Amino acid sequence: MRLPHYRTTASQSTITIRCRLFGRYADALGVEALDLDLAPDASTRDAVAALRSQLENAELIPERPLVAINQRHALPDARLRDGDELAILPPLAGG
Amino acid sequence: MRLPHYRTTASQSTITIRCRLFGRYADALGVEALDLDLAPDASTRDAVAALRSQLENAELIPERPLVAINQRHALPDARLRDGDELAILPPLAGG
Amino acid sequence: MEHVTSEAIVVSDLLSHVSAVERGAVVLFLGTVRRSAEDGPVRGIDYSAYVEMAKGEFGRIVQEAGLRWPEARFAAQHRIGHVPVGEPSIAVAAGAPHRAEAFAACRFVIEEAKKRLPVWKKELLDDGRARWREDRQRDSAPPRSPCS
Amino acid sequence: MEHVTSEAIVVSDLLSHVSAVERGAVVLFLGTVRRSAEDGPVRGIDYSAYVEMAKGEFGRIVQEAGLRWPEARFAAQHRIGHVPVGEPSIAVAAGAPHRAEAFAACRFVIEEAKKRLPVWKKELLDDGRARWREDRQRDSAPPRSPCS
Repeated sequence: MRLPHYRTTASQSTITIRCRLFGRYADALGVEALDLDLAPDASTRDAVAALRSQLENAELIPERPLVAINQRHALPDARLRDGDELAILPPLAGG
Repeated sequence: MRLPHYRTTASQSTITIRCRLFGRYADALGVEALDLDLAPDASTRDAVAALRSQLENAELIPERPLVAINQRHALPDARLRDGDELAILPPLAGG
Repeated sequence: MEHVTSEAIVVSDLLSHVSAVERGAVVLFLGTVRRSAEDGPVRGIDYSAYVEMAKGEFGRIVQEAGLRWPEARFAAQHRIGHVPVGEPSIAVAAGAPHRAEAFAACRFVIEEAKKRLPVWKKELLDDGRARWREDRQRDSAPPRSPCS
Repeated sequence: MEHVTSEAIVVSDLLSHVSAVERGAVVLFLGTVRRSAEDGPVRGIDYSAYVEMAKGEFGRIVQEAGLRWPEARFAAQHRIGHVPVGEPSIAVAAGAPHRAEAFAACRFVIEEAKKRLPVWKKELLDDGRARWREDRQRDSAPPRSPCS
Protein backbone atom coordinates (compact mmCIF):
# COMPACT_ATOMS: atom_id res chain seq x y z
CA MET A 1 0.00 0.00 0.00
CA ARG A 2 1.34 3.46 -0.90
CA LEU A 3 0.64 5.89 1.86
CA PRO A 4 0.08 9.62 1.55
CA HIS A 5 3.09 11.34 3.04
CA TYR A 6 3.05 14.82 4.55
CA ARG A 7 6.03 16.92 5.59
CA THR A 8 5.54 19.53 8.25
CA THR A 9 9.11 20.70 8.68
CA ALA A 10 11.85 21.52 6.27
CA SER A 11 14.57 20.46 8.67
CA GLN A 12 16.56 17.33 8.05
CA SER A 13 16.16 16.29 11.60
CA THR A 14 12.59 15.03 11.59
CA ILE A 15 10.82 11.92 12.73
CA THR A 16 8.33 10.02 10.63
CA ILE A 17 5.32 8.46 12.21
CA ARG A 18 2.60 6.41 10.72
CA CYS A 19 -0.81 7.76 11.42
CA ARG A 20 -3.95 5.58 11.31
CA LEU A 21 -7.57 6.66 11.28
CA PHE A 22 -10.63 4.60 12.16
CA GLY A 23 -14.40 4.59 12.17
CA ARG A 24 -16.05 7.90 11.41
CA TYR A 25 -12.71 9.68 11.09
CA ALA A 26 -11.51 7.35 8.34
CA ASP A 27 -14.93 7.63 6.71
CA ALA A 28 -15.01 11.44 6.69
CA LEU A 29 -11.38 12.03 5.78
CA GLY A 30 -11.30 9.30 3.17
CA VAL A 31 -7.99 7.97 4.40
CA GLU A 32 -7.04 5.15 6.75
CA ALA A 33 -3.30 5.55 7.01
CA LEU A 34 -0.67 8.18 6.19
CA ASP A 35 2.89 9.02 7.12
CA LEU A 36 3.64 12.29 8.87
CA ASP A 37 7.02 14.02 9.25
CA LEU A 38 7.27 15.89 12.51
CA ALA A 39 9.85 17.72 14.59
CA PRO A 40 11.87 15.35 16.78
CA ASP A 41 10.23 16.58 19.97
CA ALA A 42 6.69 16.30 18.61
CA SER A 43 3.83 15.06 20.78
CA THR A 44 0.58 13.42 19.72
CA ARG A 45 -0.95 16.86 20.06
CA ASP A 46 1.41 18.21 17.36
CA ALA A 47 0.57 15.28 15.12
CA VAL A 48 -3.13 15.93 15.53
CA ALA A 49 -2.63 19.63 14.80
CA ALA A 50 -0.76 18.70 11.64
CA LEU A 51 -3.55 16.40 10.52
CA ARG A 52 -6.19 19.00 11.28
CA SER A 53 -4.38 21.64 9.26
CA GLN A 54 -3.57 19.45 6.28
CA LEU A 55 -6.48 17.15 5.63
CA GLU A 56 -9.91 17.97 4.39
CA ASN A 57 -12.74 17.39 6.89
CA ALA A 58 -10.15 16.97 9.64
CA GLU A 59 -12.01 19.42 11.87
CA LEU A 60 -14.12 16.37 12.74
CA ILE A 61 -11.15 15.18 14.79
CA PRO A 62 -11.15 16.97 18.15
CA GLU A 63 -7.99 18.79 19.24
CA ARG A 64 -7.44 16.15 21.89
CA PRO A 65 -8.83 12.93 20.50
CA LEU A 66 -8.42 9.51 22.03
CA VAL A 67 -5.09 8.15 20.75
CA ALA A 68 -3.07 4.99 20.78
CA ILE A 69 0.66 4.72 20.17
CA ASN A 70 1.99 1.41 18.90
CA GLN A 71 -1.33 -0.25 19.68
CA ARG A 72 -1.57 0.91 23.29
CA HIS A 73 -3.82 3.61 24.67
CA ALA A 74 -1.75 6.76 25.24
CA LEU A 75 -2.04 10.16 26.86
CA PRO A 76 -2.90 13.09 24.56
CA ASP A 77 0.44 14.75 25.16
CA ALA A 78 2.59 11.67 24.78
CA ARG A 79 5.93 12.21 23.05
CA LEU A 80 6.31 10.53 19.66
CA ARG A 81 9.35 8.70 18.38
CA ASP A 82 10.49 7.97 14.87
CA GLY A 83 8.60 4.97 13.48
CA ASP A 84 5.73 5.17 15.94
CA GLU A 85 2.26 4.15 14.86
CA LEU A 86 -0.18 6.78 16.06
CA ALA A 87 -3.87 5.84 15.91
CA ILE A 88 -6.55 8.50 16.18
CA LEU A 89 -9.54 6.78 17.75
CA PRO A 90 -13.15 7.93 17.60
CA PRO A 91 -15.05 7.41 20.88
CA LEU A 92 -14.97 3.67 21.57
CA ALA A 93 -18.17 1.78 20.95
CA GLY A 94 -17.31 -1.90 21.30
CA GLY A 95 -19.48 -4.57 22.85
CA MET B 1 -48.92 -46.33 48.68
CA ARG B 2 -49.87 -47.35 52.22
CA LEU B 3 -48.41 -44.97 54.70
CA PRO B 4 -47.37 -45.75 58.25
CA HIS B 5 -49.86 -44.06 60.54
CA TYR B 6 -49.08 -42.97 64.10
CA ARG B 7 -51.56 -41.76 66.72
CA THR B 8 -50.29 -39.50 69.44
CA THR B 9 -53.56 -38.75 71.21
CA ALA B 10 -56.52 -40.86 72.26
CA SER B 11 -58.92 -38.02 71.83
CA GLN B 12 -61.40 -38.00 68.98
CA SER B 13 -60.60 -34.45 68.22
CA THR B 14 -57.31 -34.80 66.36
CA ILE B 15 -55.82 -33.58 63.14
CA THR B 16 -53.98 -35.76 60.68
CA ILE B 17 -51.02 -34.45 58.83
CA ARG B 18 -48.86 -36.06 56.24
CA CYS B 19 -45.23 -36.00 57.10
CA ARG B 20 -42.50 -36.28 54.49
CA LEU B 21 -38.81 -36.94 54.97
CA PHE B 22 -35.96 -36.25 52.56
CA GLY B 23 -32.29 -36.77 51.98
CA ARG B 24 -30.31 -38.13 54.89
CA TYR B 25 -33.39 -38.17 57.13
CA ALA B 26 -35.33 -40.45 54.79
CA ASP B 27 -32.18 -42.57 54.41
CA ALA B 28 -31.58 -43.01 58.11
CA LEU B 29 -35.18 -43.48 59.18
CA GLY B 30 -36.05 -45.72 56.27
CA VAL B 31 -39.28 -43.90 55.59
CA GLU B 32 -40.22 -41.15 53.17
CA ALA B 33 -43.81 -40.42 54.18
CA LEU B 34 -46.12 -41.17 57.07
CA ASP B 35 -49.34 -39.86 58.54
CA LEU B 36 -49.36 -38.40 62.03
CA ASP B 37 -52.37 -37.75 64.28
CA LEU B 38 -51.84 -34.71 66.44
CA ALA B 39 -53.79 -32.52 68.85
CA PRO B 40 -55.77 -29.82 67.03
CA ASP B 41 -53.49 -27.06 68.27
CA ALA B 42 -50.28 -28.82 67.30
CA SER B 43 -47.33 -26.97 65.85
CA THR B 44 -44.55 -28.26 63.64
CA ARG B 45 -42.49 -28.52 66.79
CA ASP B 46 -45.04 -30.98 68.25
CA ALA B 47 -44.97 -32.98 65.04
CA VAL B 48 -41.19 -33.16 65.15
CA ALA B 49 -41.28 -34.22 68.81
CA ALA B 50 -43.73 -36.99 67.92
CA LEU B 51 -41.49 -38.21 65.11
CA ARG B 52 -38.43 -38.12 67.33
CA SER B 53 -40.13 -40.17 70.05
CA GLN B 54 -41.71 -42.72 67.76
CA LEU B 55 -39.28 -43.52 64.99
CA GLU B 56 -35.99 -45.32 65.14
CA ASN B 57 -32.93 -43.18 64.34
CA ALA B 58 -35.11 -40.08 64.56
CA GLU B 59 -32.59 -38.40 66.88
CA LEU B 60 -30.82 -37.49 63.63
CA ILE B 61 -33.57 -34.94 63.10
CA PRO B 62 -32.81 -31.83 65.16
CA GLU B 63 -35.47 -30.51 67.53
CA ARG B 64 -35.98 -27.55 65.25
CA PRO B 65 -35.29 -28.76 61.75
CA LEU B 66 -35.92 -26.80 58.59
CA VAL B 67 -39.57 -27.44 57.66
CA ALA B 68 -41.99 -26.77 54.85
CA ILE B 69 -45.77 -26.83 55.12
CA ASN B 70 -47.69 -27.53 51.96
CA GLN B 71 -44.57 -27.04 49.89
CA ARG B 72 -43.64 -23.66 51.31
CA HIS B 73 -40.85 -22.90 53.74
CA ALA B 74 -42.35 -22.41 57.22
CA LEU B 75 -41.32 -21.23 60.66
CA PRO B 76 -40.44 -23.95 63.18
CA ASP B 77 -43.39 -23.08 65.42
CA ALA B 78 -45.97 -22.79 62.67
CA ARG B 79 -49.42 -24.11 63.56
CA LEU B 80 -50.56 -27.21 61.67
CA ARG B 81 -53.98 -27.85 60.22
CA ASP B 82 -55.74 -31.06 59.36
CA GLY B 83 -54.53 -32.35 56.01
CA ASP B 84 -51.32 -30.35 55.98
CA GLU B 85 -48.23 -31.78 54.34
CA LEU B 86 -45.28 -31.22 56.65
CA ALA B 87 -41.85 -31.77 55.16
CA ILE B 88 -38.79 -32.18 57.36
CA LEU B 89 -35.86 -30.86 55.36
CA PRO B 90 -32.19 -31.62 55.91
CA PRO B 91 -29.90 -28.62 55.40
CA LEU B 92 -30.40 -27.50 51.82
CA ALA B 93 -27.63 -28.32 49.39
CA GLY B 94 -28.94 -27.44 45.95
CA GLY B 95 -26.98 -25.92 43.14
CA MET C 1 -39.21 -25.27 30.49
CA GLU C 2 -39.37 -27.34 33.67
CA HIS C 3 -37.47 -25.90 36.61
CA VAL C 4 -36.49 -29.38 37.78
CA THR C 5 -35.36 -32.01 35.32
CA SER C 6 -33.76 -35.41 35.42
CA GLU C 7 -32.17 -34.91 32.03
CA ALA C 8 -28.97 -33.17 31.05
CA ILE C 9 -29.26 -29.38 30.99
CA VAL C 10 -29.24 -27.97 27.46
CA VAL C 11 -27.57 -24.56 27.62
CA SER C 12 -28.77 -23.45 24.20
CA ASP C 13 -32.40 -23.97 25.28
CA LEU C 14 -31.94 -21.62 28.21
CA LEU C 15 -30.18 -19.02 26.08
CA SER C 16 -32.84 -19.01 23.39
CA HIS C 17 -35.57 -18.81 26.03
CA VAL C 18 -34.23 -15.49 27.35
CA SER C 19 -32.96 -13.98 24.10
CA ALA C 20 -34.89 -11.44 22.05
CA VAL C 21 -33.96 -8.48 19.90
CA GLU C 22 -34.94 -5.98 22.57
CA ARG C 23 -32.73 -7.65 25.20
CA GLY C 24 -29.13 -6.85 24.34
CA ALA C 25 -27.55 -8.59 27.32
CA VAL C 26 -27.68 -12.20 28.43
CA VAL C 27 -25.94 -13.59 31.49
CA LEU C 28 -25.78 -17.33 32.07
CA PHE C 29 -24.66 -19.08 35.22
CA LEU C 30 -23.73 -22.76 35.21
CA GLY C 31 -23.00 -24.66 38.40
CA THR C 32 -21.16 -27.85 37.61
CA VAL C 33 -20.21 -30.86 39.70
CA ARG C 34 -16.72 -30.17 40.93
CA ARG C 35 -13.81 -32.43 41.67
CA SER C 36 -10.84 -30.86 43.39
CA ALA C 37 -8.40 -31.43 46.24
CA GLU C 38 -10.85 -29.67 48.50
CA ASP C 39 -13.73 -31.93 47.45
CA GLY C 40 -12.02 -35.31 47.34
CA PRO C 41 -12.35 -38.08 44.78
CA VAL C 42 -15.90 -37.25 43.66
CA ARG C 43 -17.04 -38.92 40.47
CA GLY C 44 -20.56 -37.57 40.52
CA ILE C 45 -23.42 -36.37 42.66
CA ASP C 46 -26.83 -37.90 43.13
CA TYR C 47 -29.19 -34.98 43.55
CA SER C 48 -32.51 -35.62 45.24
CA ALA C 49 -35.26 -33.09 45.74
CA TYR C 50 -38.66 -32.45 47.19
CA VAL C 51 -39.59 -32.15 43.56
CA GLU C 52 -43.05 -30.53 43.72
CA MET C 53 -41.81 -27.91 46.16
CA ALA C 54 -38.53 -27.33 44.27
CA LYS C 55 -40.47 -26.59 41.10
CA GLY C 56 -42.77 -24.20 42.94
CA GLU C 57 -39.97 -22.49 44.82
CA PHE C 58 -37.86 -22.00 41.69
CA GLY C 59 -40.94 -20.57 39.99
CA ARG C 60 -41.47 -18.13 42.86
CA ILE C 61 -37.83 -17.06 42.75
CA VAL C 62 -38.10 -16.31 39.04
CA GLN C 63 -41.36 -14.47 39.63
CA GLU C 64 -39.76 -12.33 42.33
CA ALA C 65 -36.87 -11.58 39.99
CA GLY C 66 -39.40 -10.54 37.35
CA LEU C 67 -40.88 -8.01 39.77
CA ARG C 68 -37.45 -6.55 40.47
CA TRP C 69 -36.34 -6.52 36.83
CA PRO C 70 -39.55 -6.20 34.82
CA GLU C 71 -37.76 -6.03 31.46
CA ALA C 72 -35.78 -9.18 32.11
CA ARG C 73 -36.63 -12.71 31.15
CA PHE C 74 -35.42 -15.83 32.91
CA ALA C 75 -34.72 -19.50 32.41
CA ALA C 76 -33.70 -21.66 35.35
CA GLN C 77 -33.21 -25.38 35.78
CA HIS C 78 -31.93 -27.74 38.43
CA ARG C 79 -30.98 -31.21 37.32
CA ILE C 80 -31.66 -34.09 39.70
CA GLY C 81 -30.60 -37.72 39.74
CA HIS C 82 -27.04 -38.65 38.89
CA VAL C 83 -24.88 -35.80 37.57
CA PRO C 84 -21.33 -36.80 36.58
CA VAL C 85 -18.35 -34.61 37.46
CA GLY C 86 -18.00 -31.65 35.10
CA GLU C 87 -21.65 -31.54 34.04
CA PRO C 88 -23.99 -28.73 35.09
CA SER C 89 -26.39 -29.41 37.94
CA ILE C 90 -27.94 -25.95 37.84
CA ALA C 91 -28.31 -23.28 35.17
CA VAL C 92 -29.74 -19.78 35.33
CA ALA C 93 -30.04 -17.45 32.35
CA ALA C 94 -31.22 -13.84 32.45
CA GLY C 95 -31.79 -11.68 29.39
CA ALA C 96 -32.25 -7.93 29.84
CA PRO C 97 -31.94 -4.75 27.80
CA HIS C 98 -28.63 -3.84 29.49
CA ARG C 99 -25.85 -5.77 31.13
CA ALA C 100 -26.06 -4.36 34.66
CA GLU C 101 -29.58 -5.73 35.03
CA ALA C 102 -28.73 -9.03 33.36
CA PHE C 103 -25.85 -9.63 35.81
CA ALA C 104 -27.84 -8.57 38.87
CA ALA C 105 -30.92 -10.56 37.90
CA CYS C 106 -28.96 -13.74 37.16
CA ARG C 107 -27.05 -13.42 40.41
CA PHE C 108 -30.25 -12.88 42.37
CA VAL C 109 -31.83 -16.04 41.01
CA ILE C 110 -28.85 -18.29 41.68
CA GLU C 111 -28.35 -16.91 45.21
CA GLU C 112 -32.00 -17.43 46.08
CA ALA C 113 -31.99 -20.89 44.52
CA LYS C 114 -28.99 -21.89 46.65
CA LYS C 115 -30.77 -20.65 49.76
CA ARG C 116 -34.27 -21.88 49.07
CA LEU C 117 -34.46 -24.95 46.82
CA PRO C 118 -35.24 -28.19 48.68
CA VAL C 119 -32.48 -30.18 47.01
CA TRP C 120 -29.88 -32.48 48.54
CA LYS C 121 -26.72 -34.08 47.31
CA LYS C 122 -25.07 -37.39 47.88
CA GLU C 123 -21.52 -37.50 46.61
CA LEU C 124 -20.42 -40.63 44.82
CA LEU C 125 -16.74 -41.36 45.33
CA ASP C 126 -14.25 -43.23 43.19
CA ASP C 127 -14.13 -46.15 45.62
CA GLY C 128 -17.87 -46.70 45.34
CA ARG C 129 -18.78 -45.07 48.64
CA ALA C 130 -21.45 -42.39 48.82
CA ARG C 131 -21.88 -39.61 51.37
CA TRP C 132 -24.43 -36.89 51.99
CA ARG C 133 -22.92 -33.49 51.48
CA GLU C 134 -24.29 -30.46 53.26
CA ASP C 135 -22.65 -27.12 52.82
CA ARG C 136 -25.23 -24.95 54.50
CA GLN C 137 -26.04 -24.27 58.14
CA ARG C 138 -28.28 -26.67 60.07
CA ASP C 139 -30.32 -23.74 61.25
CA SER C 140 -34.05 -24.04 61.59
CA ALA C 141 -34.82 -20.51 60.42
CA PRO C 142 -36.53 -20.91 57.07
CA PRO C 143 -34.86 -19.26 54.12
CA ARG C 144 -36.76 -16.02 53.61
CA SER C 145 -37.86 -14.70 50.32
CA PRO C 146 -36.37 -11.20 50.07
CA CYS C 147 -39.73 -9.95 48.80
CA SER C 148 -42.02 -11.36 51.49
CA MET D 1 -9.35 -18.81 20.46
CA GLU D 2 -8.97 -15.47 18.67
CA HIS D 3 -10.18 -12.45 20.65
CA VAL D 4 -11.45 -10.77 17.49
CA THR D 5 -13.30 -12.74 14.84
CA SER D 6 -15.32 -12.03 11.76
CA GLU D 7 -17.32 -15.23 12.18
CA ALA D 8 -20.37 -15.92 14.30
CA ILE D 9 -19.56 -16.44 17.98
CA VAL D 10 -19.92 -20.08 19.04
CA VAL D 11 -21.06 -20.07 22.66
CA SER D 12 -20.27 -23.73 23.25
CA ASP D 13 -16.62 -23.12 22.29
CA LEU D 14 -16.29 -20.42 24.94
CA LEU D 15 -17.98 -22.57 27.57
CA SER D 16 -15.80 -25.59 26.92
CA HIS D 17 -12.69 -23.40 26.95
CA VAL D 18 -13.35 -22.29 30.54
CA SER D 19 -14.88 -25.47 31.92
CA ALA D 20 -12.96 -28.04 33.93
CA VAL D 21 -13.80 -30.39 36.78
CA GLU D 22 -12.08 -28.16 39.34
CA ARG D 23 -14.06 -25.08 38.29
CA GLY D 24 -17.61 -25.52 39.55
CA ALA D 25 -18.93 -22.17 38.34
CA VAL D 26 -19.13 -20.69 34.89
CA VAL D 27 -20.55 -17.27 34.05
CA LEU D 28 -21.14 -16.27 30.46
CA PHE D 29 -21.99 -12.80 29.19
CA LEU D 30 -23.40 -12.27 25.72
CA GLY D 31 -23.89 -8.82 24.27
CA THR D 32 -26.27 -8.99 21.32
CA VAL D 33 -27.28 -6.47 18.70
CA ARG D 34 -30.42 -4.84 20.04
CA ARG D 35 -33.47 -3.46 18.34
CA SER D 36 -35.87 -1.52 20.51
CA ALA D 37 -37.91 1.66 20.58
CA GLU D 38 -34.91 3.37 22.15
CA ASP D 39 -32.57 2.18 19.37
CA GLY D 40 -34.72 2.72 16.30
CA PRO D 41 -35.18 0.45 13.29
CA VAL D 42 -31.78 -1.24 13.45
CA ARG D 43 -31.39 -4.33 11.35
CA GLY D 44 -27.76 -4.93 12.14
CA ILE D 45 -24.47 -3.36 13.07
CA ASP D 46 -21.25 -3.20 11.09
CA TYR D 47 -18.47 -3.45 13.63
CA SER D 48 -15.05 -2.18 12.66
CA ALA D 49 -11.94 -2.35 14.75
CA TYR D 50 -8.29 -1.46 15.00
CA VAL D 51 -7.90 -5.21 14.82
CA GLU D 52 -4.28 -5.71 15.90
CA MET D 53 -4.75 -3.43 18.89
CA ALA D 54 -8.16 -4.89 19.79
CA LYS D 55 -6.65 -8.37 19.94
CA GLY D 56 -3.79 -7.14 22.09
CA GLU D 57 -6.01 -5.10 24.38
CA PHE D 58 -8.49 -7.94 24.89
CA GLY D 59 -5.54 -10.21 25.67
CA ARG D 60 -4.24 -7.72 28.25
CA ILE D 61 -7.68 -7.46 29.85
CA VAL D 62 -7.89 -11.24 30.21
CA GLN D 63 -4.35 -11.31 31.58
CA GLU D 64 -5.19 -8.67 34.18
CA ALA D 65 -8.29 -10.66 35.13
CA GLY D 66 -6.08 -13.72 35.53
CA LEU D 67 -3.90 -11.83 38.02
CA ARG D 68 -6.95 -10.84 40.03
CA TRP D 69 -8.58 -14.27 39.91
CA PRO D 70 -5.71 -16.72 39.55
CA GLU D 71 -7.94 -19.79 39.68
CA ALA D 72 -10.24 -18.52 36.95
CA ARG D 73 -10.03 -19.21 33.26
CA PHE D 74 -11.37 -16.94 30.53
CA ALA D 75 -12.64 -16.92 26.98
CA ALA D 76 -13.49 -13.65 25.27
CA GLN D 77 -14.41 -12.72 21.73
CA HIS D 78 -15.57 -9.67 19.86
CA ARG D 79 -17.15 -10.26 16.49
CA ILE D 80 -16.52 -7.68 13.77
CA GLY D 81 -18.07 -7.07 10.37
CA HIS D 82 -21.81 -7.32 9.93
CA VAL D 83 -23.73 -8.65 12.93
CA PRO D 84 -27.49 -9.02 12.40
CA VAL D 85 -29.96 -7.98 15.09
CA GLY D 86 -30.27 -10.58 17.83
CA GLU D 87 -26.85 -12.14 17.31
CA PRO D 88 -23.99 -11.76 19.79
CA SER D 89 -21.31 -9.21 19.02
CA ILE D 90 -19.33 -9.92 22.18
CA ALA D 91 -19.01 -12.89 24.50
CA VAL D 92 -17.09 -13.33 27.73
CA ALA D 93 -16.95 -16.57 29.72
CA ALA D 94 -15.27 -17.03 33.10
CA GLY D 95 -14.89 -20.37 34.85
CA ALA D 96 -13.86 -20.43 38.50
CA PRO D 97 -14.03 -22.76 41.49
CA HIS D 98 -16.88 -20.74 43.04
CA ARG D 99 -19.61 -18.51 41.72
CA ALA D 100 -18.68 -15.22 43.40
CA GLU D 101 -15.36 -15.19 41.56
CA ALA D 102 -16.91 -16.34 38.29
CA PHE D 103 -19.44 -13.47 38.37
CA ALA D 104 -16.89 -10.85 39.39
CA ALA D 105 -14.30 -12.00 36.87
CA CYS D 106 -16.76 -12.11 33.96
CA ARG D 107 -18.08 -8.66 34.86
CA PHE D 108 -14.58 -7.24 35.09
CA VAL D 109 -13.67 -8.46 31.62
CA ILE D 110 -16.79 -7.12 29.91
CA GLU D 111 -16.55 -3.74 31.67
CA GLU D 112 -12.92 -3.33 30.68
CA ALA D 113 -13.65 -4.47 27.14
CA LYS D 114 -16.38 -1.84 26.81
CA LYS D 115 -14.01 0.84 28.04
CA ARG D 116 -10.85 -0.19 26.24
CA LEU D 117 -11.42 -2.09 22.98
CA PRO D 118 -10.83 0.00 19.86
CA VAL D 119 -14.06 -1.03 18.16
CA TRP D 120 -16.69 1.10 16.46
CA LYS D 121 -20.18 0.49 15.24
CA LYS D 122 -22.18 1.65 12.30
CA GLU D 123 -25.86 0.91 12.62
CA LEU D 124 -27.65 -0.35 9.54
CA LEU D 125 -31.27 0.76 9.44
CA ASP D 126 -34.30 -0.81 7.80
CA ASP D 127 -34.43 1.96 5.17
CA GLY D 128 -30.90 1.21 4.03
CA ARG D 129 -29.26 4.15 5.77
CA ALA D 130 -26.27 3.65 8.00
CA ARG D 131 -25.05 5.78 10.91
CA TRP D 132 -22.10 5.73 13.26
CA ARG D 133 -23.18 5.06 16.78
CA GLU D 134 -21.13 6.25 19.73
CA ASP D 135 -22.32 5.65 23.22
CA ARG D 136 -19.24 6.72 25.12
CA GLN D 137 -17.82 10.10 26.00
CA ARG D 138 -15.66 11.99 23.48
CA ASP D 139 -13.07 12.51 26.14
CA SER D 140 -9.41 12.39 25.29
CA ALA D 141 -8.33 10.75 28.53
CA PRO D 142 -7.24 7.25 27.59
CA PRO D 143 -9.09 4.40 29.22
CA ARG D 144 -6.87 3.25 32.07
CA SER D 145 -6.10 -0.28 32.91
CA PRO D 146 -7.12 -0.72 36.55
CA CYS D 147 -3.87 -2.60 37.18
CA SER D 148 -1.37 -0.19 35.65
